[in-house]
Amino acid sequence: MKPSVSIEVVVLLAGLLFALGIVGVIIRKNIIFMLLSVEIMLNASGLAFVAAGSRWGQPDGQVMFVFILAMAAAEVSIGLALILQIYHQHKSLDIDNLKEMNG
Amino acid sequence: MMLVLLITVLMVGAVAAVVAGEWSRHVPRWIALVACVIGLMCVIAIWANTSPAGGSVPSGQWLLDYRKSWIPSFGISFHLAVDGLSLLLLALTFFLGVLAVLCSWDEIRERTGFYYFNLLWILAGVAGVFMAMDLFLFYFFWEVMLIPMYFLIGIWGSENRVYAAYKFFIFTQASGLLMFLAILGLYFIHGQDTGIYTFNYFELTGTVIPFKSAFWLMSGFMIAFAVKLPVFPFHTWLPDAHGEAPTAGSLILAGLLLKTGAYGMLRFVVPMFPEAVREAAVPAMVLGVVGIIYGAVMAYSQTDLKRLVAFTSVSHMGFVITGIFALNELALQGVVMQLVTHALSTGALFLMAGMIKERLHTRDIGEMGGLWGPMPQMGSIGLVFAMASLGLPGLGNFIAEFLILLGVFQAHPWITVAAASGLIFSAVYSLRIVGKIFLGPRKTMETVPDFSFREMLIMAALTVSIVWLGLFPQPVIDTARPAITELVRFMDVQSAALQHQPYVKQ
Amino acid sequence: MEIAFYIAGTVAVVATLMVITRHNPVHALLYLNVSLLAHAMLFYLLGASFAALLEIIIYAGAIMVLFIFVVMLLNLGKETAEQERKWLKVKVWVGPTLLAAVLFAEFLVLVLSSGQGTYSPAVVSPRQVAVSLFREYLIGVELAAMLLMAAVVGAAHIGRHKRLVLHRFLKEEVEKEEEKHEAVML
Amino acid sequence: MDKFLWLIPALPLGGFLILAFAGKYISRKAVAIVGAGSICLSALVMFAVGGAFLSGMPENAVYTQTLWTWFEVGDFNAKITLSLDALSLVFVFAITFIGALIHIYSTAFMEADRDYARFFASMNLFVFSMLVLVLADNLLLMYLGWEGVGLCSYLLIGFWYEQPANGAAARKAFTVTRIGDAAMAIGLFMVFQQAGTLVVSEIGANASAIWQPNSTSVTITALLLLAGGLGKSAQLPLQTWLPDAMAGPSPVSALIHAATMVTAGVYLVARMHTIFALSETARLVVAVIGAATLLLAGLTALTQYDIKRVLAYSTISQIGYMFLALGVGAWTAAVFHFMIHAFFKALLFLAAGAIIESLHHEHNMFKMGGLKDKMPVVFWTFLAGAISLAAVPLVSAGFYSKDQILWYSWSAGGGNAVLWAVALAGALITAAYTTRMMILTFWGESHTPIGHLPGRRMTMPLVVLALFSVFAGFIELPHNFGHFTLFSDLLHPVLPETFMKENIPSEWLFQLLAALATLGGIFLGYYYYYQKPSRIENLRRNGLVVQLHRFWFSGWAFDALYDRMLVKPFIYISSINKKDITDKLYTGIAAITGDMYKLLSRTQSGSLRWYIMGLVAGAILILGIQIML
Repeated sequence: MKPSVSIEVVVLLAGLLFALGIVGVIIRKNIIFMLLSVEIMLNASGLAFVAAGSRWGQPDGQVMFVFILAMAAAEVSIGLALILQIYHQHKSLDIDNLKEMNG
Repeated sequence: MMLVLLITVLMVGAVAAVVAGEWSRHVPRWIALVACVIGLMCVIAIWANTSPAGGSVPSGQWLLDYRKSWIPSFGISFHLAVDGLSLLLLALTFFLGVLAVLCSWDEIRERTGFYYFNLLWILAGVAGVFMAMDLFLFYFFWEVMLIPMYFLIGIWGSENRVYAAYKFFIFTQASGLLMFLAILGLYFIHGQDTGIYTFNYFELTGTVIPFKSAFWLMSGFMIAFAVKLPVFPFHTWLPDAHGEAPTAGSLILAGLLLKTGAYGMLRFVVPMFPEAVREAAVPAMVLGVVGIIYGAVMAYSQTDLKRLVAFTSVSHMGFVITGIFALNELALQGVVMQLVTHALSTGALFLMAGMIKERLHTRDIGEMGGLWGPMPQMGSIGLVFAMASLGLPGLGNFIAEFLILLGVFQAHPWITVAAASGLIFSAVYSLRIVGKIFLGPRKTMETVPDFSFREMLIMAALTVSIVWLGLFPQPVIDTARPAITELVRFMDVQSAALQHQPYVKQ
Repeated sequence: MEIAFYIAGTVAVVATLMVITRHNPVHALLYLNVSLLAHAMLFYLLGASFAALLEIIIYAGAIMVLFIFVVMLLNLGKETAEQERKWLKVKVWVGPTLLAAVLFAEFLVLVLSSGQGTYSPAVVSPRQVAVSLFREYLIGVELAAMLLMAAVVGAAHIGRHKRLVLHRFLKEEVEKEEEKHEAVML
Repeated sequence: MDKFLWLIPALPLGGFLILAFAGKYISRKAVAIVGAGSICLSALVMFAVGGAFLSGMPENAVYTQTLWTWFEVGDFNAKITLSLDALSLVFVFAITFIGALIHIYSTAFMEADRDYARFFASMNLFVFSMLVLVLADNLLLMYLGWEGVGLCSYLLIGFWYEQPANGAAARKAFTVTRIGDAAMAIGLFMVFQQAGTLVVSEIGANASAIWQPNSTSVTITALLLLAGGLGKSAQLPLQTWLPDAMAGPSPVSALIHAATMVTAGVYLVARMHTIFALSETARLVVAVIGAATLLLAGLTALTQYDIKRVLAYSTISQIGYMFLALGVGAWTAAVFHFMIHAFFKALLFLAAGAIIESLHHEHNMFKMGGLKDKMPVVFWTFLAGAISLAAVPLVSAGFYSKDQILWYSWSAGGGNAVLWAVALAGALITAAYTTRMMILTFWGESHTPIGHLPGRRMTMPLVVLALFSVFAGFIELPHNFGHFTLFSDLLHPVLPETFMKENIPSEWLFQLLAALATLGGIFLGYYYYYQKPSRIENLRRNGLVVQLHRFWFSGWAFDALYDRMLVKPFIYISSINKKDITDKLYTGIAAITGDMYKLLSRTQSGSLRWYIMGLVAGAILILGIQIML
């Protein structure tokens, strides 16, 4: 009893979510929000993978989603640890305060 | 084995020098001297054994050959061979090597071990370049001589040394890269044609290449050699490198490194791309003539003695490229003579610039003058080499320039006429050197000692050689003859084949 | 059942939109959670029940908890919300939004021009996924394990409280400056 | 005797080597003995070899001796071969004999100089090079001598090197002659290309087979060779170096810049006469250049103050006569005039040197005067030289040689009335400036006190040369009286007979006119400078005369012209380009790279959001491209 949807719609949905994620990363100055937006983008790509997997009836899409998940977990743990340190040192989460790595 | 020995003696000497340098400042120079003298004696022994007078005369062009597989999967072998041309340049290498060690005797006081390591390593690279008969090996040695030279300029040079070292390195490295690409191109074209992938010189010379690719491959080689030589628009690294290098560095740069460019053209460019060379002959000769005149005019305007002499090198090397592309025996013999005599005469002028700098602590000829009074010996020797540089008959350079011009005249009279104006300009700058340094009123009143025994020895060796080459050049000409005639014959065969092609097709 | 799909999709989009526009971090987190649940719904509808489960357990469960911990730890409350309000001005967000819109539009054109028909999503059972994971993608699993390991160690290391974390070069500079300072003082 | 031929140049070379290497360590006396002795010995060998040559003429009238093969490449080979024929014998005689006298003179003249050994070393090297030049059997060896004498001339003009002016004069001499030499080198290439050899005798034997008469190639070859001669012999337009070359010591001026080296051009043209004979144009050019030069230099000599510059311009003028003779085809007359000129001009320079030395290095004739009684030996010998220069009829050697040229310039194959008229005018001018010089120097009041008088070692050569410049003319008497042709008979195996035109007026007429011209010139000098010096003052007030005087005094403004047209532009171009414009190309590339780096490094702002914007923009770009395609 599965819905019959057009693959374009699913992929477009993933694209839309991805675009929103990008907008989030760019417009926010707070690192936590940026990290959240990155999660959105990861999810969006995961959605695209899963959709592709289901389209062809292959498990690869979900496998990729598992990897994305693992990566997201690692990223979040490191990212949050960094956020903690940054907050301790700079007393702020403003990304623009961290422009030290310029050339 | 003799050929391998020539390189190993230098490399072993280099390592020994750097090790000995840990304990003593003076031991490295003795090691370097001994290594160079052994090498020189080996070359003389080879020469004596293979000359018509000395027993075993080899039948063809090649006198000695040594071959051992190196990286067989890519068709790379350790292949050294020597003909008359290589032998002359090898003799020059070790002769100037001895002089370079002698002239650094007291000049270099810091890090002597590493200094002599670099010096010997350069010589090993140059010797390898003159012997390598495998293009990969050739490129290997080509790079071997580059990096120690970079250190030599960059560490022991004068004020602006880092800039000069960078410039030298980038010019030669960039052009060397083009050559490497051309070598690879040749390797693959030959491999696809015949199914044999090899870097062997003798096999690659026979490669049949479509004209268009031949032209590009030739350009790759030519640019590398033209930068080294240097040919007119690529010469700008030379004055900086010469000006800033220590005396021995200038000596080796002028005497040997520039010669590798000419050698490469004679050994690789001409036999591998005969058609393309024929097509490019006139533009190349015009560049040569431009170099002759431009170098001379530039030399006239310089006030830094070493830069001045460097520009005279540009002018003299213009003769070389003009002669190579005349592609006849007279001009090519002239080129060989020019390589040898220019190394001696310009080397001597650089040595003298170094000696004057040790005494007056300046290279600015505006601050010299009237030095004949306190230093008549240096004055006379300086005069001899200034005259050599303007091509006075009786000194070696005259033979060289005369033969080149005579040969070029057979090919393109008008180019000779333009090149002959170089005779006038060379007189102008040479006399300026003599006039500014030795004549005129004294500028400084400090006492300057004349030659020491060691300096006298160096200069006497050079003077005797240049006069000897001027009066009895025949041994040199005879030694180079088989290589040159073979080259000319090869070109003639090629052009004959080209001319007959239409008939064959019909 | 297409309707379920569209509803879930709409919820995901709206919730995401809310995430990126909220001022208060906790609100944003909650919206993100909604969005993730909607994702799980979508996965389920696409026949990927295993993915849907993981989404809920790991993402909405574990990862979001981490976020909340951090937000609580840093005590980000009203002040942050005020700050966010100040930062989030029209001229700040309009440009990036347009850019993203252009990107999306291009994406739209590309996707629509491919012309695929509708289909019925195939069910891919957890078993199939597991077989695939531990056969073909075994190396990927190993790598993922290593990644997670590194992340744990890294997080533990970074998260330690140190007074000043500086690169060793910068450290030297600081020391030099201090020396200079001392010299001046003397 | 031909086995000893090599000794003639080898002795001076040996002298040079000894002085160059051991000059510092031996006494001044030994230096003098080696320096002068080597040339005297060489002269003795020359007399022995020359005597043998004249008494028993070898078959083809030439002694040759091959020493070794210089070099041999392909079909080119050059040997070190000496060959002595009548033409080179005349030159070798002049070089060694006059050279020996000048060396003896110099031992006294240079006595006080610091660099005694260097002087004699250079002089010996010069004699060696000059001998190689004239004895060379091929053009390449001749070129060796040719450049060698140039080098020695450079060294000796700049002998007193501490004055910058001397160095400049030396450099000018070398550079200007080098221009001619470069042309000559091209000439050699042409000769080799067309004849396949550079051996003079082979070229001479085959010339008519190789070249079509009056063809372009033979004319160009001849003119290129001529250019070398013009440079060395200071003929138009390369004459400017010789007056400045007087900066050298007087014996140098006598030997190099009067007697020997400057006549190398005459030797070259005479030696290559087979080529010149084939080209009428080239011969006409030679004659015209000779005529123009003799007139121009004569007029310039008339205005000079410096006694040595007067002599220098008179040298240019006399060599002009020789070129004129060569141009009209009077080969032997040119060589005869060369020999006579070598005697009297060497004499005049040596005497002038003695005067200058005695007057504490005073060169200005207007500050001399009244030396007739104070320096009798110098006066009488100088007078002997002067009458020869002015070609006083019958009693001077100069008359016999110059009269021959005047006559041939009308009547020989290449002669014509214009050339003759110019030569006649030149004779008048020569007489006038010679008289002017004599009167200003020896008559009138004394303006400068005399130092020491010249010693015997200086006067002896003067006397010998004076005897030769009076009596040497008698070995060749005109056809109409005496008809004694010892000299031209000697040369005829080498040089062809002079080809004469038909229907020429009587030779007496020409001799009369020549004598009148000389006497008229002497009278002019006498009238203006002795009898009525006030007339000179009158002339000075005339604007045109002053302008003309200034123009002539500057040597017809050639120096200024060359300076402005060649030297200044060259120096300007080279100085603006001192930093090397092509280097800009590479520093430009380096600078662009640097700028690009700076530009790009600005995008490395550290702002994370900008980086993401960049990413997005990149993605848009790539997708856009995908859509477009």
